[in-house]
Amino acid sequence: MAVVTKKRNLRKDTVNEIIRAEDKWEPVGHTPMPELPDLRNWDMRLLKTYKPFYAPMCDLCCFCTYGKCDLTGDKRGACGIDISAQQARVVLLACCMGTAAHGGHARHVLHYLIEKHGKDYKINLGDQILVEAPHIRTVLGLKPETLGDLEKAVEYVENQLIHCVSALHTGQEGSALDYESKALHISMLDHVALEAADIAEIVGFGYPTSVADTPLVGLGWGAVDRTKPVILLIGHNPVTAISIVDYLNSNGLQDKVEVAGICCTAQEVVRYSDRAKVVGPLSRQLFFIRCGIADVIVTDEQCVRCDTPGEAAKAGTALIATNDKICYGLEDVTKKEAGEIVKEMVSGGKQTLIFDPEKAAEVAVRVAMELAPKKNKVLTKPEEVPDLAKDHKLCNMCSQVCPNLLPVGDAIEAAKNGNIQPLVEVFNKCIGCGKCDHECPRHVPIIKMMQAAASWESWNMRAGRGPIMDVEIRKVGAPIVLGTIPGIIAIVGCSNFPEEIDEVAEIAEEFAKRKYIVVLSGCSAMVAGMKKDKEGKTLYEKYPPNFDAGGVLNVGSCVANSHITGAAMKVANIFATLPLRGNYEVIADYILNRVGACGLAWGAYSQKAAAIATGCNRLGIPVVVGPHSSKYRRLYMSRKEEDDWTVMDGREKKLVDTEEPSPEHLITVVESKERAMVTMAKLCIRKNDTAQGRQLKLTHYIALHKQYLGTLPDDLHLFVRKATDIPIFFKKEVMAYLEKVGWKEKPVLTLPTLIGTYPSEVPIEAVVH
Amino acid sequence: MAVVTKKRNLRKDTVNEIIRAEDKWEPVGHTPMPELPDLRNWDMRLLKTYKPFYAPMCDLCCFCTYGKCDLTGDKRGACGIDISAQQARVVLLACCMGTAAHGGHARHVLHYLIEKHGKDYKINLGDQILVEAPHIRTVLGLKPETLGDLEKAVEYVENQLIHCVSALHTGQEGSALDYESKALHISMLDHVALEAADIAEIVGFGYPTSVADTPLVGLGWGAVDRTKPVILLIGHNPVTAISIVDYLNSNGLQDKVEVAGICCTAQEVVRYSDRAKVVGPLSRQLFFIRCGIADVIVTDEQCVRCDTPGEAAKAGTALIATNDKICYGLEDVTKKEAGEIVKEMVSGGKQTLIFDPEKAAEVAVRVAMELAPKKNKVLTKPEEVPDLAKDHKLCNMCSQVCPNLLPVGDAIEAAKNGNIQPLVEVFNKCIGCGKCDHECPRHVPIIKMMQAAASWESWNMRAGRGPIMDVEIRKVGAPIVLGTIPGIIAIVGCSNFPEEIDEVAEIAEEFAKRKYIVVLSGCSAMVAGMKKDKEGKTLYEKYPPNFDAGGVLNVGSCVANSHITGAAMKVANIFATLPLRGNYEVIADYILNRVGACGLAWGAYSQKAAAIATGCNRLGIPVVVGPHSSKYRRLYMSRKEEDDWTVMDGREKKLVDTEEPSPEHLITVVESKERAMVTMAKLCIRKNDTAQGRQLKLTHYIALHKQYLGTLPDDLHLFVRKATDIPIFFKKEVMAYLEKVGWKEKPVLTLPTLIGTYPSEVPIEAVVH
Amino acid sequence: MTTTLPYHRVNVLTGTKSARLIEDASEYAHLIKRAKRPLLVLGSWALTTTLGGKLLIEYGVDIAKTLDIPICATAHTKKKLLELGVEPASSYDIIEILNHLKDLEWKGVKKEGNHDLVMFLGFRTDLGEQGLSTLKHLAPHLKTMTLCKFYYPHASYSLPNYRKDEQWKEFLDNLITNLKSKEA
Amino acid sequence: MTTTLPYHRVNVLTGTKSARLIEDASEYAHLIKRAKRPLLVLGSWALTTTLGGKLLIEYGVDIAKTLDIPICATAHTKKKLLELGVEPASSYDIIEILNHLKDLEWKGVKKEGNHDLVMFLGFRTDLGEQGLSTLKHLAPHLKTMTLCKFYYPHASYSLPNYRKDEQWKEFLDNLITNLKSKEA
Repeated sequence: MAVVTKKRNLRKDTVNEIIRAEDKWEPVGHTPMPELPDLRNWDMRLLKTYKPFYAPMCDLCCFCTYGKCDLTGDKRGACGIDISAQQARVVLLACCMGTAAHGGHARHVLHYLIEKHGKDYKINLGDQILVEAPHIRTVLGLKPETLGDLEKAVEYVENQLIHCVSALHTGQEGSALDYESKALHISMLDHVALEAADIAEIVGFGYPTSVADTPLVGLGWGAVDRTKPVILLIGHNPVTAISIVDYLNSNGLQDKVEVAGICCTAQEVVRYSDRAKVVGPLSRQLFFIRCGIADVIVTDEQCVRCDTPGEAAKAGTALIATNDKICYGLEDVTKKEAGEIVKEMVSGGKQTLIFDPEKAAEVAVRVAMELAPKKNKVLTKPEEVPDLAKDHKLCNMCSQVCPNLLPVGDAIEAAKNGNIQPLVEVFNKCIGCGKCDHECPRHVPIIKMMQAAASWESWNMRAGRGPIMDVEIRKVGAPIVLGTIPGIIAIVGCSNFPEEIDEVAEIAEEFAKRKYIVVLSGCSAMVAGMKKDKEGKTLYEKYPPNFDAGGVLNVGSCVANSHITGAAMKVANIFATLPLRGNYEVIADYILNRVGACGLAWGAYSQKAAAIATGCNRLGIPVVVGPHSSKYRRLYMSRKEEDDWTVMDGREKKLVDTEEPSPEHLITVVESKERAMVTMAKLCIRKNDTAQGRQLKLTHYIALHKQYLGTLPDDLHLFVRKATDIPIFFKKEVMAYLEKVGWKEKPVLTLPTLIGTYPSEVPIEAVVH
Repeated sequence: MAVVTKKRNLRKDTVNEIIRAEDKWEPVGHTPMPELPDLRNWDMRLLKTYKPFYAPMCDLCCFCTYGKCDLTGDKRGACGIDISAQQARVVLLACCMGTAAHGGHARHVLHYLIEKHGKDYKINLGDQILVEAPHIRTVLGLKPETLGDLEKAVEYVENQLIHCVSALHTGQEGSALDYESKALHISMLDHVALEAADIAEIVGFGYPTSVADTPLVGLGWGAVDRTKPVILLIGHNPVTAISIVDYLNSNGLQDKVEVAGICCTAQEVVRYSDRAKVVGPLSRQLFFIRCGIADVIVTDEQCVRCDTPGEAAKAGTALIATNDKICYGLEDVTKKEAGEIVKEMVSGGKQTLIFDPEKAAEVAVRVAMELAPKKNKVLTKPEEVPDLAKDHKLCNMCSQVCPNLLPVGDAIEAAKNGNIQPLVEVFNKCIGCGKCDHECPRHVPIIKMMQAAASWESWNMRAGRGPIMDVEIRKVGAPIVLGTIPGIIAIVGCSNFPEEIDEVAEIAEEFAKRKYIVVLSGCSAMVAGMKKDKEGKTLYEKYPPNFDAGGVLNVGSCVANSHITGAAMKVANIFATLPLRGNYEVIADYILNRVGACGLAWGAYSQKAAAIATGCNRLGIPVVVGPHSSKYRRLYMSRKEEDDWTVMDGREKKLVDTEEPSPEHLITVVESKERAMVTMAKLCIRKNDTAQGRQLKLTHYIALHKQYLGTLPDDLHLFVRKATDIPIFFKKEVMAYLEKVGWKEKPVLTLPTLIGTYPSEVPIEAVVH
Repeated sequence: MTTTLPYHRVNVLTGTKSARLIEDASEYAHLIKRAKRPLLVLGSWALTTTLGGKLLIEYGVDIAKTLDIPICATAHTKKKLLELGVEPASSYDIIEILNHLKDLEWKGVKKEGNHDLVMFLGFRTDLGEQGLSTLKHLAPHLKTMTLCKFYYPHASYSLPNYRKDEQWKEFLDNLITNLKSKEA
Repeated sequence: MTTTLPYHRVNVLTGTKSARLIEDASEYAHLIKRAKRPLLVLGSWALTTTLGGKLLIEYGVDIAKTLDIPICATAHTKKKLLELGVEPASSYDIIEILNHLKDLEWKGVKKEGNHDLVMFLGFRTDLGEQGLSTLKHLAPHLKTMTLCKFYYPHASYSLPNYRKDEQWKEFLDNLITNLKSKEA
């Protein structure tokens, strides 16, 4: 053991120094700053029940110059890899890209803010948030007190990333399960990066925190006042966006220039200024650019269309790139004087790259104000549509290239004949890629026609509020763990939706009505606001913004997703008083067995979404994704009848076969919103539910199942432990059903845990609080 | 400029602290520890002359859930990306994987050695090497004095990697050129990682250094004494290999157990013990495992077949995995007692995962000694071949799946009929994937048959010697820069060769005979030793091991490639007395214009090779690659007649159109070894050559061209500046040729440089020494 | 070997193994009759697609009835089936049924053993292709067959890309007739 | 649309755009005659491949001679051509000629303008496919044609995978005859 002892010692020293082990806020758990091998056994335990399910997108591998290699049947690549390991490898690649995107974002923001405020700038999230960083506390074992501490967390993510990217190289990992373990590891760290980024922004920019009722902000392309100069922000990193708001305020221009955002930069900027507008999600990016409403486009990073320079030029909109991730081959004019740049952009139509946020801000505003008066911002009117479609012949190339399989051709055909309704329906399901338009052999301007099909009304969204408050956790902790709040429903991710964009609002409302806690973020939080009831109210107006039964809240941009997973960790810590510090296995095990939370990423498209979801999974939070997500190639699924559902009873210290598949899956694709709602209700069931809580959860599961599938669930008997679990409301028919299927009472359990069912240094005692 | 100033200041502070700016060994240049934007203008200048050439492997993109997207014609993906940017993106991915593999390796080795020797353990490469780390000096601006300093270099690589991996995410960079700039950036850092790893191993393990005539070691599968217990090391990371040698020595077993390696771990272990054997390159991995000669296989990381567990089991060979990159889903037994593990492996045939090198070493030796006596190591005899082939029918599936397009089926047909010669020829071109064998519907054991076709004689290789000595640089600096040593030929990379394996030895000897300096590494250094002349001598016996005209030397494993590029940097520093410190542009510009070096990666297959080559390119060193490398998808090529070859005359400070395409390409694929030799001779030409030097270089270019293409080069006139450049030997025909094509004298030039031809903070003065 | 391009370009095959394209209903019928334990999996598009005035799911029901083929009702198709008076043998969602099918040892929806032929009707083509990919790669013990009007490269047997719904309807009608007829 | 699998599996097409497979020598001849500035590119396998007792490069020479088609001699083929009494118009290596061809403005090997039809003979199929991919994607202004005995998906026009050399020889002989004949 020589070296291992040495190793542990050396690592211990380094780690202890980084996490200030001598601070005694909590004892240091078994895995502070874990490396790849440290949580591998936890992963293998999860993967024993929730086996990887692979759906290859490609039969081949083309990573090295031996390829292409055919991996069908029992074939292996030239390096010896098989189809399953190759899928797991591609998933690891996606999770590495996602984590790197968030980590790079965190690095950039921290770098900027530390220049502004210094390394020692204190982290203060307000008097309602004392557990400021559950991920950093749990994973690193560090209680971050300053911006400098957040930087330590990002450094650790960088250090782990190099090993995971290395594992992607040809001739490395040969086991699909070990690739999954690496994906789970780097994705756990993705949430660390998310948390570091969002906390840095809150304290560094002074976003509202420790409040629930953040302002309602204007939402929708119709909300943008195009009579003013319009600056359009696209991306995720708010550094330049904030500078633009500051420049407008300090020059008294806040009412003269419209600032609007697409994607997460919009989420960010409205937390800083409720004057700013949210145009909409990623799927409206090309549509809005082509509307020509923006005078200047300012890009930062992530989820920005690669053809923005060309599209901006065609729309007569100026372009400023501001981030090293997206340079578009433009000249770096950072060192030039603002006035000179403005001149080149206004007269010469030059597109520029400016790394200095303050300078980019000044240039953006001045260019917008100079260009706006000259710009014609007339939109397509419905009556113009037939003429725009006049060259159309029904070749259906547009339909064939649509990534959402929409009948675009038929819609254009109808529009040509004066019926715009089918085009309205297509627009509502459109994910915004523009392929139909580009592919049309007769150059029918399909995206332009959609201006007439789109609704130009204005909606609203509650500005992101950041972390859940400790007091809220204290209030809902018991009901959640006992099950009397039926669950936390987290609706997150991008806008690659399978059907109508307002399905998200429908799903959110269904659960809000049923008194689940509904938490949203990113593009999903936007589209949830894009639906009004008959009184003209959006979800954000109808439901309270509290983290409580029946609340509907927006935590913020995708980096704010860390606060959703963080809330689950805070339940374990604040309610169950389990220490977080370096205590990942215990916290994840607690969440898996006792916190009825379920994520939904209905339109997930990106590698970031893959990392976020996989990070949720390692933490024991199940996720439901839409049909497009089958292209992520991997799910974690159990088989409820066949699998072994034995857990350890933490108090009795004995193994108990619960016969109960809860939660049934860690991540699964569902086909329709109806099935999604039924599945999510089921995935909120936990072994720890009290009889009262289980009754409540089953009531919703049964009600939704009957509503959408027409009958009692055919797996209902698996979730009834004792007669006392049976919902009063459905008692009669449930009893009848149980009798029919020969249901028997299930073993009792005082404290369900996986600790003790796999090799781990964590003693069973650790889960008993 | 507010923030930029702030930024520069903050960065400056951090950087100055890391590189100890106060140490005055050299002035700090303009780009210490550069970030993505800092060398972007240098890249754009290179890419203006050496434009990216793309050869897509796939018409599609399948990275996100919008896909698959068709990128043919002028189509763009759902994110707006086009085919060129997508290729550049895939190249960046490869370079990130390669850099991560080397960086992760460096991290692991440093971690181990710092545990052993401490952070402050001094770097001492012997009295002949004072410029110990040209890459770290040049790129970071740090003069590394301890293992801890090397760790700083790796930390910086990790920090930059996250941004480059982030740029791979969907909706990031939209410009192919900017993707290339990022690939060049991370690949420059690849050489930093390589250097950190190899220096750490030299000082940490006490490899020979500051010597040229390192021992000749046994090479070839025939060199392995199979009458002894055999431990086979596969991979690149020597930590466990060294422990095995130590264990054998300290237990007096050094003569009783055979230690043999495949791929770079072999290169490493023979630097530590000349008793160890080099089995051969990557392409012999499966062949040798199936021979069943090894009693125990110990895997570490990189270029290890993913099917090793299955193949080892079939061969009756025990397996120990030792690195977190490759865990094979095996049980982590690191904490068990060695004896217990040995028992499980010997009796139970269990394959294990042991992260503790000393324990893995003890287990490997004990298991090998217990298993060897029971193991039958009989090889296939030629006379058995027809019978092994008896089920063969000529369906040619084997030929169709061969990644090297070999006529395997015909060879088996012949072998079945008693003629083994065609199989001998196939084996000599075989790249070792085993697909033919696996694909055969009649299960003809093709790889096993090759045991009878393979030569079992024993060759030798000179053990890797690490960095080139300063005194050698001092001696050859002038001749290289003046051109009187015609060039440095670096033959590196993997064994995915297009034709016979001994082409590498042929090429190496051609240049050695012509008094070029021939430097080798990795698998190429091995195969260079796999050929004997009529006296039975290998290249390493025939040519001196000095870094001098006509020398043939092996620097070591792939991480030792940093010493080849480092030698070019040392020419600039030691001979031309240019400061290295934070002075990347000046050093790269010097090498591009004055150091006649050319790399050859004839069998490059991996992402590491992509990073190494791209790192050479940013440093101004051209690289020639074999046909398989067209699958890397991107080359950097000029067009000699069309492009502008204007440079700055550093002394005269005026632009001069040299009309001379030197070097013509930065990286290009050639089709045959003949063309490779002609191209390499041409790519050694530099603008700085003296008349005498140019005569010499042209002599070889002309001679090789006549020898292999039959005539004078048809671009000869482009490389003759004055009549004095014309080789005496070919004077008459060259004069006639020049007259025919209407050649005119070219402008004179005193000091060629690109500085001053593109936006840079570096003043022209900086290139004048 | 040649392969056909799927109607929806996102589903283009990247590989060497693609579905046998069959246009002859009697051949399909023969393959189904030959199967020991066929299964029909119905997806949500069977609820929204109409063909010749009928809902697609009704064709599914008619096909199932001919040989008493068990139905797996995915998404929310079960409700409609019950309205049509059909009790599906199971109501897993699509990924769940695939997850069972890929296990050779699974007992099948009727607990009589895993299925040897799985027919799909009414799925998004992209989700369908991904699901068929799972079975193509990881369920060598069974064959897959698609009944929708598009070519599915990952299936074992697929219909062509029908330009007209009429062609598709004609095929399904013929298939039903053939399945009803006694001779194999 | 359907596509054919190349003989060497490493070259399997992953995409939607593949070569028109042509087996009729007269059709090939017609395409070549129609071309304004054809170019024949010869690779190193033309030196090592024998067909009907002749070196493959000799077929190349015969084809070039029919219509005085300029030859680009890649790798080390120039030496052999000279031995055969043929002076190639240029001797770029394969990637270099491709790098010129993809520039619409390039003046061609005869300085008369870029070529509109580029024929390839005697290349490794993997290198050939990669090179054809470059032209398919980045040189929309020209067509590519392969003369080797394998199907090249990335080409504009390709021969099939010939099972027997005789079939290939017959095609090449017919092609030469057709090229010699006067009518277009």
